[in-house]
Amino acid sequence: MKEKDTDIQLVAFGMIAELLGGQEKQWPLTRDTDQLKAELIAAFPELKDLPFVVAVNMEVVQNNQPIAPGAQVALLPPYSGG
Amino acid sequence: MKEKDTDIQLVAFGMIAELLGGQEKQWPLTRDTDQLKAELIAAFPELKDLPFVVAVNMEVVQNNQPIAPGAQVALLPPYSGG
Amino acid sequence: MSGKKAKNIFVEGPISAGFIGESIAKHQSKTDIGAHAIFLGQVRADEQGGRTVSHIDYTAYEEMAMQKVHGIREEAFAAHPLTCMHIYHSLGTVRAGEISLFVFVSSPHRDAAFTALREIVEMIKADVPIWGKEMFDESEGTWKVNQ
Amino acid sequence: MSGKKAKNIFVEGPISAGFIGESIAKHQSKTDIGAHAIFLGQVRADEQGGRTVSHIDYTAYEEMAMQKVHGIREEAFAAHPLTCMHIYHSLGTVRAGEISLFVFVSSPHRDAAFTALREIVEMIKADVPIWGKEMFDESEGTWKVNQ
Repeated sequence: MKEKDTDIQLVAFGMIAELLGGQEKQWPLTRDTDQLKAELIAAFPELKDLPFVVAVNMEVVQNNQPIAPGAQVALLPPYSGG
Repeated sequence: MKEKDTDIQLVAFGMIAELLGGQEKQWPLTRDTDQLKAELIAAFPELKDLPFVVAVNMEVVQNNQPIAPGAQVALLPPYSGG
Repeated sequence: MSGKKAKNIFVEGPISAGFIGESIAKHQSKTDIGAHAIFLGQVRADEQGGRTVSHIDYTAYEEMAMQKVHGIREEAFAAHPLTCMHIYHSLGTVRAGEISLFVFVSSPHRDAAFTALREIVEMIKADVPIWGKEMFDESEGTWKVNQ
Repeated sequence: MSGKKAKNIFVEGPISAGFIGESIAKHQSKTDIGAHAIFLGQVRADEQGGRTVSHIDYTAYEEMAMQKVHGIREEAFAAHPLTCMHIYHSLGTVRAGEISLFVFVSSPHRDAAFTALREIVEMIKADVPIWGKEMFDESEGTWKVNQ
């Protein structure tokens, strides 16, 4: 699935997946989650108004966190299971 | 079922029914529940050591209560449904 | 006696898993329900002095029990926004591993269902005149007491 | 990813009443159980701006969801004396009146079952990455948000 080891695997769910036009995307490696968010908002301006959290390798990021090459980074809108 | 209107219908359950030798009994009318308890203990001395409450016409008696002719008086050991 | 119409809650013998499943299925037409909460009391094979409980024999002061359950229902519906409530209890023999109590509460949202379910079960244990005698495979038994 | 063995909780489509009944029946051999507590989440036909929800389409971040549920299981077993616990959630289409969440907790005595059930359901709602899109008979839908 990975095209380059220096990419990150971006996965999006719910309304974020709809906005990004798909659940999975390759994205060029960025330094940390704050920088990634800035890049995503630049590419998809509507993201600014949508509530979501970022998870790196399935752990939700509280503040900012570095991103390693090949990491799986998920964009998670508010949960609504149950 | 009633033999005389001046009797009370005594119903007993659980271990009290076993002690009295049956679930239903006619009993001569007595003034109140305290007197009834004294009469029952005189007739069945083991009752003294068994925990039970008295209900008159399906209402549990808190202290002492008069008994009207024809009343249904129940002897209820601790509940254990469920 | 007091003119209340009290529904029969008693089932002869154990309450089957199939009956519970059917009861759940019947609620699919009630599309305002968002949450069901269910309690099932099951007979335990407790050990007592080296003997193991094989079954419980249940008896009840049926008329008073149904009146008490009617009061519990009214109280729960007054206190919580419930859509429906079903209560069943066994009479007679229920073997270890079988179900003797089935309480089923439904509401639009989960909070009411959780809170009502627990309150109802506690009230049934405390206020409804039902007795269970724990039996061993030998004939003797001992009377349970609710905690 | 972290080496944990996480059990699959997902069911394609609704959870049937028959499946729930069978799940209850399987516990009759566990004669140390005295109390079962069950929560069922059912899809409501809510009205929104004059339109009525006909079904919910569920999606999940499955691998993370299973890890989260595994953590919830371990926490509940550590905190309460439980005999067993089963959790199922739907993926895909679940119509109004059908069941999308089934949580089943069993213990020797009722307190642990009640308390654990409620804690587990709250943790599932708060921490497990599952999304439901409420759909109308027309094609458009709106994303639910847990409260």
